[in-house]
Amino acid sequence: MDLNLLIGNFLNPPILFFFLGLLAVFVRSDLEIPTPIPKILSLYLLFAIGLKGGVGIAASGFETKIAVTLAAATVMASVVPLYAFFILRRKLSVADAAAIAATYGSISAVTFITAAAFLEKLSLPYGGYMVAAMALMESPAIIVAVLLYRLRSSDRNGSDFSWRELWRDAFFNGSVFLIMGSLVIGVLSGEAGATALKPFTSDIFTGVLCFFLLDMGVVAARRLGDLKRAGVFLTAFGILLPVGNAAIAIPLAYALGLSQGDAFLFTILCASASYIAVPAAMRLSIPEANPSLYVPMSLAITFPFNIIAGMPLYLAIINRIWS
Amino acid sequence: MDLNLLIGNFLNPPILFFFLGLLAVFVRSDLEIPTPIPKILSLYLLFAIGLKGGVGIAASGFETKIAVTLAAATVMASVVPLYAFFILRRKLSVADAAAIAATYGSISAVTFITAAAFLEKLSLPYGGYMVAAMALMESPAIIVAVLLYRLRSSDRNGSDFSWRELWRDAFFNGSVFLIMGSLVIGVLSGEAGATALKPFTSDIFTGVLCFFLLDMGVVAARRLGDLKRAGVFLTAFGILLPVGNAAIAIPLAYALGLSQGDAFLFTILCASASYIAVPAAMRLSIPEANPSLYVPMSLAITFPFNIIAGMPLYLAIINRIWS
Amino acid sequence: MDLNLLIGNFLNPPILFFFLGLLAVFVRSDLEIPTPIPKILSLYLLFAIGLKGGVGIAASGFETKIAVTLAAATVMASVVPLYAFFILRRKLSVADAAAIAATYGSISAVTFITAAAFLEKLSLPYGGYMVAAMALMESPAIIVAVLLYRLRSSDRNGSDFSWRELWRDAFFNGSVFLIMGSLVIGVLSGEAGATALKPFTSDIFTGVLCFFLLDMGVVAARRLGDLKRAGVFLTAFGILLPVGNAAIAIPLAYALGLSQGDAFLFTILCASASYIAVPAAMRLSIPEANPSLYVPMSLAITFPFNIIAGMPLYLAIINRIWS
Amino acid sequence: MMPVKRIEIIVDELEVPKVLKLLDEAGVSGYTVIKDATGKGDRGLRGGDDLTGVFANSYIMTACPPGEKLDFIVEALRPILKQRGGVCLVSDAHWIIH
Amino acid sequence: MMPVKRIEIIVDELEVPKVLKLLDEAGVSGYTVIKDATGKGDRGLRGGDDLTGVFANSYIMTACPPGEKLDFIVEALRPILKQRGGVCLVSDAHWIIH
Amino acid sequence: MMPVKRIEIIVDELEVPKVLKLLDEAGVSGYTVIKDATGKGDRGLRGGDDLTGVFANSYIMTACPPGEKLDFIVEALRPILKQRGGVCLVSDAHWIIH
Ligand SMILES: Nc1ncnc2c1ncn2[C@@H]1O[C@H](COP(=O)(O)O)[C@@H](O)[C@H]1O
Ligand SMILES: Nc1ncnc2c1ncn2[C@@H]1O[C@H](COP(=O)(O)O)[C@@H](O)[C@H]1O
Ligand SMILES: Nc1ncnc2c1ncn2[C@@H]1O[C@H](COP(=O)(O)O)[C@@H](O)[C@H]1O
Ligand code: NA
Ligand code: NA
Ligand code: NA
Repeated sequence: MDLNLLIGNFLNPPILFFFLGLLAVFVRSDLEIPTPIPKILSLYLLFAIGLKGGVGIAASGFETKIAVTLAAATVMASVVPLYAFFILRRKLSVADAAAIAATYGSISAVTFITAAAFLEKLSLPYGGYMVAAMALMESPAIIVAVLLYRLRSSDRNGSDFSWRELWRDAFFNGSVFLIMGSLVIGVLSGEAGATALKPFTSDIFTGVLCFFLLDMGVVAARRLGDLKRAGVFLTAFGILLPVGNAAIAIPLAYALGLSQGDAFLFTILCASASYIAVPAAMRLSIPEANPSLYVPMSLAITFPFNIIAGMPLYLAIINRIWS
Repeated sequence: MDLNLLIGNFLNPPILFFFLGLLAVFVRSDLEIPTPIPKILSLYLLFAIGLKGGVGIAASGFETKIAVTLAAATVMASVVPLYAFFILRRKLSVADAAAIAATYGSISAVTFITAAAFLEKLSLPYGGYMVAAMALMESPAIIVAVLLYRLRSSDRNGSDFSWRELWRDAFFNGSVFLIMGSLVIGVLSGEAGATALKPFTSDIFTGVLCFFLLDMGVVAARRLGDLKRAGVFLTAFGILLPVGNAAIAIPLAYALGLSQGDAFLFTILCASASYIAVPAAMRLSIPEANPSLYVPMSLAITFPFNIIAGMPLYLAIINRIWS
Repeated sequence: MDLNLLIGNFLNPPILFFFLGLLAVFVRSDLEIPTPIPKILSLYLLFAIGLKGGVGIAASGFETKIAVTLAAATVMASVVPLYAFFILRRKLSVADAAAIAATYGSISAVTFITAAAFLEKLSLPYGGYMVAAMALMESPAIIVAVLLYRLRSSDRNGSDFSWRELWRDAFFNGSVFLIMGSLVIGVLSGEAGATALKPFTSDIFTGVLCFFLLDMGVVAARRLGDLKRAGVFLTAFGILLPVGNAAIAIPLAYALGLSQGDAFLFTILCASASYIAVPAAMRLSIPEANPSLYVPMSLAITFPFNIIAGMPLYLAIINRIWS
Repeated sequence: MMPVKRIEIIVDELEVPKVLKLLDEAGVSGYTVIKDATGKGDRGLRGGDDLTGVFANSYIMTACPPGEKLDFIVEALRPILKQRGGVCLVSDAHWIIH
Repeated sequence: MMPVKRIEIIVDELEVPKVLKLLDEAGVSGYTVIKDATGKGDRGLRGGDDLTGVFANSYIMTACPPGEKLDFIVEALRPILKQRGGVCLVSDAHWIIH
Repeated sequence: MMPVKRIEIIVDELEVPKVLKLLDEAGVSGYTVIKDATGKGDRGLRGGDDLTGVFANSYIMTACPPGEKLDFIVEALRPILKQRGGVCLVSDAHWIIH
């Protein structure tokens, strides 16, 4: 059945369009989604998933189990960058190690969304509060990484550094803010709002996701070149760390008594790496770090790995354990 | 029940997203809808509302009552700028008074659209011809204001002024033209066209409106700063004039025997102020006027007031009188 | 009944919005769809039609009749530019003749899409493989025309010419690549994918098409001015060649035993002229050719002619012959 | 390489048609326009963030030979800039004649 | 026409607020920003193709009278350019006073 | 501040890859590209209003030290400008070395 999952996922339109995007670059086609369309598509996806999550919470209500899960999510998001940092320090400068640690400690909303679509395709249910978990997991890694950086690095170019700004970049950057906001609005407007918005937020969702992943494929392929600089160590890191995170997340989810769907999303969150919120924050608070390392790693290695091989793999394991 | 209306409106996703946009600026988040997306969203809204109206007219047919309502709408749109001008003249230059008068004499399509969505949420019906009323009310105020300006102002910089251009800016500017055009197309294509377009023009409408109001919130909040320049007088004007217009519009609507839904839309039209068609026209034909006055007034005071407090207020009063 | 077809087509919202776009320019309205929106709308249309076609093929399966049709399509796409070239040579330079020949040998996806929407409005069925035919017909004319140009023209500015690049421009340019890719994805993901994507690819399709044709109208009207340069000969060519191609395509389609819907689409493909893929390719491989000739011809003459008069005309004839 | 004057004009998006008309009248050989230039000046911040074009700038650049044309353009622009705001810079450049 | 220095700055989209703050502090009369400038430099290709703004440039232009302001700006920019990359060009121009 | 030549090139969006390749060959330290520049020239109006890129311009700017590089670029550009149209301006500037 693992194989079926793999193939089933592979034949999923969003994944296929991601491949089409990769292919476009390899055959040197001039296909591209012009700016600022990718930006607005990603805002749409955050908007839609946020509302869905909020409506889900409004429906399910708020139990202690939810609180525990959210706490666990926050903890994972703060611990992952710690051990990631020390692994990376073996080969990299403090700045680069910290920035990459933040990247992998935080999450990728699009990976989460693709995973959620994958679940819906398999009609496995998941709790709306997992979206809240996602939102909560975006920021802690940024703070942790900057702390590590400033503790360990000699040159702190303190001149233009400000904790207030970092705080804002971490918690109020556009994507975090929009997910959180839509989530709250979803909770407030509840069923009534949901039905009014369903055609926009649910029905056309998969289609927009396909379009967005087409662009992601193009961008990822373009960034592949930078990986030469990254080298074997970082390439391996980009695959092994997610698997490692998953290996921690799955038992933890089991211990927390999460449903299969929720456990899967929790795992994918821990395994995913950020390429929207974190790079922007790192660029501003750890300028010494080289974006041509941390962006292509998450975008051109970890993201494809997770949505192609990771998702079916994690779910297969979860199915084994839960059943 | 007034309170229910207020809360019901307040918990309406579009309104909530408007607040989210305001909040984004206050917490200094970098959330924003990149240009030219807001432009295309507003074109979509005009396109959709125009078609809806046209289909509505095609269904209801054209009675004399409609003609009377349209006439009343045009009259209001020409009278409001007159008394607005003389009120404003007490404190402002001819140019500024004329430009602000035009702003408040004309209408805000987005306010109208938000009001229509509000009615649909309450499942109160309204006539498609109200969209025609909206389209008719956009332009007269522009002409009236420029007339006042040119009669009263010494420096007419007649050099580069042309009535033909003014006429075109007033009646053929993009938004007026698109509403009118979509309206006519709605009438021509009727039921058949309606069903083919429904998923695009109706189903996803609320969602797009939410997105657009999110941006409106951001823009409004950014413009709030300019209000210092506007001062108390203009800030009060931005709230009291709409209420005054409503106080004239409601009895008038009653006298015309409009349904509650139509009366509500008629009122909101008179109470709303333009921030798309008029500012562009004023900039070109009354360059002396300061856009940092008339734009923030309609965008950051009158628009929020109308959609948050105005709509439930006007509807509550109408419900009282009609029942 | 011909007349009914004509009127029925004329009252079709997409066509009406094309007229609205034309009108906007004639009345000098400032209505326009800001870049890059038209680009993304056209990508959406290719994306949607490609998927539809693929799903259609997956459903119908692949028979020899399909292979024969695709072969015929490819042949037509290679023969049309040949005779077009020799007709054009009477009045034009080798470069211009070759570029225009390519334009008319290739196809217009939007014309095809409008024709497909027209069929759906009349609920006449068509085979998904016609989309494959469209994709196949985009490129051959480019190759043929460049061959003719390089055989006949003295100055070959061989310096910066490369067949590899030409090949890529012909077969991997964005639009061809996206249709082909979506088609394959449609085949792979089949029914399951189709249902997930239907709201995005089918339900809102007509609405998006209206929006796109509104822009096409604006652009076409703007380019009308260039036609002065084109003169009577090319203007006539822009109408008569499509009719001539249709006169060849219809009997051929009959001989191939195509259904009415398929025959109609086959005809419209032969009659249509490219204004996306070909102009870009010509600009690069036949720089001497004047884009102010071949772009306005296909955009401002042939496209409007086909969607307004051509479609009902061709279908009426087909109905006569088939019944 | 021909010495030319490089004229840069930054004005309201809404003023652009007027300025281009003026350049055509001056008989310049051409011009380049970049829309959506945001900025700040005497009339305050100009986000490109509005639907009206009232607060959006455009950047216009034209290269023309020194002499009458230039003077004509400059004199014709002054009143517009005075009344509607905006900026006009003139600098020296060389045009690669082809 | 008043002689001015034309300062062009090309930096990360993310750095723009910092640079503009700096220009305001320097007391320039205004500036113009063109977003979405792509390019290539020491830090490699900068497609405008990403969602982060990390690889997107913005183009900033300001005209200011020669002298202290200019020096202040240049000196204040140096460290930013040094640390974050980017380019700053200064050229001569004349401002049409209105 | 290092004296440099500021080269501005305005060509078809479609020609941009070719021009950038050329600049790379010339070994410039970098360049900046602004897409969607509309304009008017010998080849008539260039709205950015089409789907083909045939009628859209791009603006390319590069700063390079005077001397051979410059001459190489200018000579290599001439045929392209001649055949495909477009404009190339060269002006003087100073680069803030960081
Ligand atoms: N000193 C300056 N340098 C560069 N651009 C400027 C300068 N002053 C004004 N601008 C531009 O010209 C526009 C209009 O200026 P103003 O009319 O002074 O508000 C501003 O929004 C800026 O984009
Ligand atoms: N020689 C140059 N001429 C023009 N623009 C340049 C040049 N070098 C760098 N740039 C621009 O400055 C940005 C940042 O440069 P860098 O920090 O060197 O990567 C590049 O992406 C280019 O847009
Ligand atoms: N004198 C000029 N000043 C500024 N830009 C120009 C000038 N002439 C041409 N251009 C630009 O170069 C593009 C191509 O020019 P052309 O090949 O002459 O049509 C035009 O669309 C303009 O954007
Ligand atoms: Na993670
Ligand atoms: Na009003
Ligand atoms: Na054809």
